[in-house]
Amino acid sequence: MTSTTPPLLSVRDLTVDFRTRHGTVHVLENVSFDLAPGEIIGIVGESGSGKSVTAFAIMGILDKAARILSGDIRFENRDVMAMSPRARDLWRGKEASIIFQNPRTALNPIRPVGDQIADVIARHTPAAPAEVKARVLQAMRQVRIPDPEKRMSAYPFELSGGLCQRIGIAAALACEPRLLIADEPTTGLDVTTQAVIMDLIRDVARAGNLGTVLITHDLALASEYCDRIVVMHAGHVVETAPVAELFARPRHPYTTGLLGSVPSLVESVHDLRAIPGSLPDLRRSDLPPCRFADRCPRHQPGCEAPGLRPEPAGPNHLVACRYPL
Amino acid sequence: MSKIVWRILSSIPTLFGVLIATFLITRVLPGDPAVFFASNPAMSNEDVEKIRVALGLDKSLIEQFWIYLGALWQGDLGTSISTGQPVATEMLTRLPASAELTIFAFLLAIAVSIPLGVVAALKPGSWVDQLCRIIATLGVSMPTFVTGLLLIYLFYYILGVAPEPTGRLDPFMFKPPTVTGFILIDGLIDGDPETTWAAFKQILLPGITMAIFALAPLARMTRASMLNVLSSEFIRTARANGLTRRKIVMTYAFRNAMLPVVTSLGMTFSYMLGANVLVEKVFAWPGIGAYAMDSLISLDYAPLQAFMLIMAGIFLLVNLVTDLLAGLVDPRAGLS
Amino acid sequence: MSQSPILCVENLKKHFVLKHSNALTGREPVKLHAVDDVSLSIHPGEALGLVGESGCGKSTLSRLLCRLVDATSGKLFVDGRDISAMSAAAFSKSPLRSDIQMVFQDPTESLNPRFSIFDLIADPLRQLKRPKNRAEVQARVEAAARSVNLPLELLSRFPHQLSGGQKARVGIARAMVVEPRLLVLDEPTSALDVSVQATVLQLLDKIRHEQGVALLFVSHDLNVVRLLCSRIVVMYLGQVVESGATDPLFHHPAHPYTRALLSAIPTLREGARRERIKLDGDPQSPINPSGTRCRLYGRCPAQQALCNRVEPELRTLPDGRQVRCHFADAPAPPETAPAIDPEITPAPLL
Amino acid sequence: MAATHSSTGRLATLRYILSENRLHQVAFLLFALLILAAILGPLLAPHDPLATNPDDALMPPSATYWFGTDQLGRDVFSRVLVATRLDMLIAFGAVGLSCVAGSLIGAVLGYFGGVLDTVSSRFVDVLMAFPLFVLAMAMVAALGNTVMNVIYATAIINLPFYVRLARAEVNVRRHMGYVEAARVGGSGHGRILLVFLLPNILSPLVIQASVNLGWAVLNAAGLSFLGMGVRPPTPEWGILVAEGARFIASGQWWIFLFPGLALMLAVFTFNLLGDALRDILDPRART
Repeated sequence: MTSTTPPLLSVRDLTVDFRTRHGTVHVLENVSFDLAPGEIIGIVGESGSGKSVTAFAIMGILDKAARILSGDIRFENRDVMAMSPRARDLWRGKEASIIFQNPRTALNPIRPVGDQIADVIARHTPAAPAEVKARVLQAMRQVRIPDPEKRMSAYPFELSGGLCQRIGIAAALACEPRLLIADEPTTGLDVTTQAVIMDLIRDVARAGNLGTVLITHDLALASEYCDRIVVMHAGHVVETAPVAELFARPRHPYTTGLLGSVPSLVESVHDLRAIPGSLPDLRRSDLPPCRFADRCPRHQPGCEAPGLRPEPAGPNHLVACRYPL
Repeated sequence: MSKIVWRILSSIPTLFGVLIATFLITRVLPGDPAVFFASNPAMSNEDVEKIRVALGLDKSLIEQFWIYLGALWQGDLGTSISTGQPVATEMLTRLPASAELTIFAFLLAIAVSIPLGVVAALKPGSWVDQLCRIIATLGVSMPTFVTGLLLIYLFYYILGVAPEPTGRLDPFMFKPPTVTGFILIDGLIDGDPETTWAAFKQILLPGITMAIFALAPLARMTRASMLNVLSSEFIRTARANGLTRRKIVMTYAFRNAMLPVVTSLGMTFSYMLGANVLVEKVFAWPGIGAYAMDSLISLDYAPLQAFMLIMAGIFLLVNLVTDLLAGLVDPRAGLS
Repeated sequence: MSQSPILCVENLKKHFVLKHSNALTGREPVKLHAVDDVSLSIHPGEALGLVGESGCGKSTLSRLLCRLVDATSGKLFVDGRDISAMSAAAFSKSPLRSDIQMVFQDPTESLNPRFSIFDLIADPLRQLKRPKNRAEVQARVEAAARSVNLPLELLSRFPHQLSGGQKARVGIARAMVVEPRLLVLDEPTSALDVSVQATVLQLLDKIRHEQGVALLFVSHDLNVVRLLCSRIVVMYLGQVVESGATDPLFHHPAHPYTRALLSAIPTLREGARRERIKLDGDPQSPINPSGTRCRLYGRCPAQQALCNRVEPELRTLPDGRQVRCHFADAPAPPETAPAIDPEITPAPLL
Repeated sequence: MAATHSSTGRLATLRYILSENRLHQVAFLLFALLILAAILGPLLAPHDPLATNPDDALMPPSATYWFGTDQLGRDVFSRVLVATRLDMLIAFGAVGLSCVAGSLIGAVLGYFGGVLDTVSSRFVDVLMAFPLFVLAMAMVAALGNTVMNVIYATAIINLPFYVRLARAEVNVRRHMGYVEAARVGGSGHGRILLVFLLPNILSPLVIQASVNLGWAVLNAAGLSFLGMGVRPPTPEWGILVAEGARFIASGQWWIFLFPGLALMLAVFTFNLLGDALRDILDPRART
């Protein structure tokens, strides 16, 4: 987790555009972060901050409308974007896996869930049907699905949301990947189920020494499960720091704003601090170097100067602000 | 299992409604059949009345309906006034002609439209996609009778490669003994591939005419459904798990995309049954559509009534089959 | 609390009939017990929080209280007046309609896309208050907009031109324009980002204190409710399992479900982190629930044999709190949960 | 982001979509041409569509007779052009009737549900069980061979589509937030249906109607092709094709081809228009 360990995943200067009917949306700009083996990091941001796009870009499953303009994604020092489509297919699901939000719709509605896990196993580690079946059961047991023999022939609509998400996790982990991306894995689930699923993800990640990226809008959730947090705003990484450091000494005005608006962190409604304004229109061609400038209480003329980059602001702490707190 | 039974039972009220409707349609059509039958000026009012009694037209509507149902139960579809033949017999000789044409066209349409729609959806914006769009838009815009006439003009009159559009078989050829009623098949059973070939040449133009008509909506729906499924979240999951494109397309996308298409096949078949009337007229095809048309013009209602009933019956049957088929593919329907 | 409550319900039930009884097969009717025997009251100016997870019946209850749907049984009093016999349709024509207003969950879906913001706010005013002239409408709509900090130039726009937070404020202004005495809020912030949620919560608190309107705040998020409400009602599978003043309930939850709910909430505060109480297993089905078993049985970490035989009653603890649990005032439950009684079948998989 | 939309957003989007998509431009252009031909047809026709001229019978297309002449020497171009008005009249009449009646019925059924809804759905099922074209034939035969009856028959067979569509759309929306908000705001059922629900299901109905116009034209022409409905010598595309069909075997292709093409063009236009409207009005279909 220190900078001396070679990273499992390294993302550098990832810039992505979406071409839509209403113009080009500048979704990501120069997004960079590292993930060490066995580390759990949280990518936190409000809707429209580009967290999911970052995940999809790493996995290579972006929509057709998206264009990766620049950037470098390395997995164990291999250039992921330079892989052939076939090599990348073999990489996905085998070495790097992702689980999605909406566990029910993320599964094929008319295929038994066991078969869906078996498809992944058969693809990456072909084996005799009996062997595949045994491994499906093992994968289901690993995510603590009760009565897996019975459950494997069930269809997604017959299972609860929490169980569907466990199936998704089982499929993602079936081939023992070294990178797991969890994209809002508990959105739409009840809090009690959320706690169970998040505990499960943390346990399997720790047990398998998985490098894990947890994508969430919930700062409190990220703080409980992650080692380090990457805060995103409007397609920029604005701050990166270990959890304790980030909460003790937030440096970016957006991070402090976010911390001030989390209900569980304050004692009364009067302590809430809302962030004024809203996200800038990402279709603008003249987006400022700091996309938070318009909402920022510390905004100064110097903010308009080009070339804003995350700079070290403490041990393992990066902040993209010219006038940090 | 009980759901299958339930689904079959649930078409009974519709069937009963169809029976009432066919019964009523001929009762509200203008021209008392008895008056038509007795249009001989020498006949007196009493003679007309006798015929009315003979035809059962003096009874109340409900009584007439019961009589109608009773006759149907016996397989009696009434008697044609213009030919004096039992309608059931005439229908039986003509139904295979219509069925052969419709099924031929239906299979042709499915064989072309579904691969076309799938390929178009897999490569949006490609030439196949453009072709699919053009065929889909042009296809629904082609009135069957104009398509038929165009094909006749091109392939029969100009190029001379198609036989004269006069029915199922060249008048100088012998019909093979009837086994299935489908000449294409009966010819083969008879060990006479030449007859089958001749019948095939006859059926090709009307078959294509009807297939074009059915092809367009099917291709369009296949493409739309496939595109819809391909953009769904579970396809993204499959991609993220590194499954092969072949596996994603065949096991994950295609089966899901076919669900709405299969359900709509019944509707498409129904449209084709309706279009039958026009196509049979253009190609002088001796089917039930042409028969119904002739009887409508000569105010001969029994054949028309039988025709409507058979059509609706086939429609209900086809819908039942497609529903059960879709239910077998889709576990959510709870049929398996 | 000496005043009489604005709204009071007694033994309210809402059962949705999924399948009617069949005399031929002798089948009992299949009913979904969305709300089962709920009693509560809301006093003027009070903020009451209604908390529970999806499917617990809190949305149905809020619709019952708003008179959007008719109850299966139970009594409803507005200002002490029994309106149980008045149907939802009749209620919407009565003068009482403007006393109870509602703010809906999804700010986008709850605004008619074809109306301008002005017309959206003016519509209930025109229907319920019969204003004398256009100037009065104009004045009252603008006053409502100002009270929710909605810039007046937005009034001529259409919903799709507004941000999520602005739409949420339009929803509140629309409810406030007829000067209600009770505002029922059905997860009003669940579709919003946290930074926007903060402004809406503060706005609601301001409205309550400045205009004296009572709030019934329905949410799945105990932390949000905690900030706004003085009293909290926790629901599980159609029943109230615990209710009481916010602070004691939050700091010393009596019901195992409340404890599990609180412990599941992720929190940033080191001191507030609780030991996780897990609810394992699937919940019981809300369809034809057994009347002789606690509804949390099968998931409860503190369950005992009695819980499978006798459904607990809602009873009042010495501190005034109400709890539906046999062992609520017993000491903290043992660390290891007793084995689940093998005789009881877990909720069906389907 | 949405807040930056100007109030002319919808118009601007329309202009954008039109400028982006050639096919949409073609659709609107062809539609305008059809309407113009329907209105001005009789004024623009170079010859009297009914005037016979035995000397010029069966002339192939030429500078005088652009589409040639038929067996009585009538100008095919003028006949095809003048027929536009009648065919459009039938199409718009039938679609207008079925759309208004069908969506009102469907909206009421979808909103209230209940026994009436169940019974009506069964009724629609029965209607749909018949091949619709054959049903139209039977109805025209029953009611008599007039233009009005062709319109009624076409309207009735199209009715189920609007009933089903409106019913489904209302059913989806009747528990949506804005409808419940209207109820809390003191609106009764009638006002909710008319002011809140119907305007919001207009888009799918308009799309359905424009596609339906094509079916209606096909249906009317098919009926007259079979000798039902409109009768000769009134110029109508279906009749013109039927008359021309007799001369295929002798090589006079122009008599059937040009009205056939006109018919195709009209249906093609309505289908293109339907696609264009779907693109513009239905945000879900946008890519």
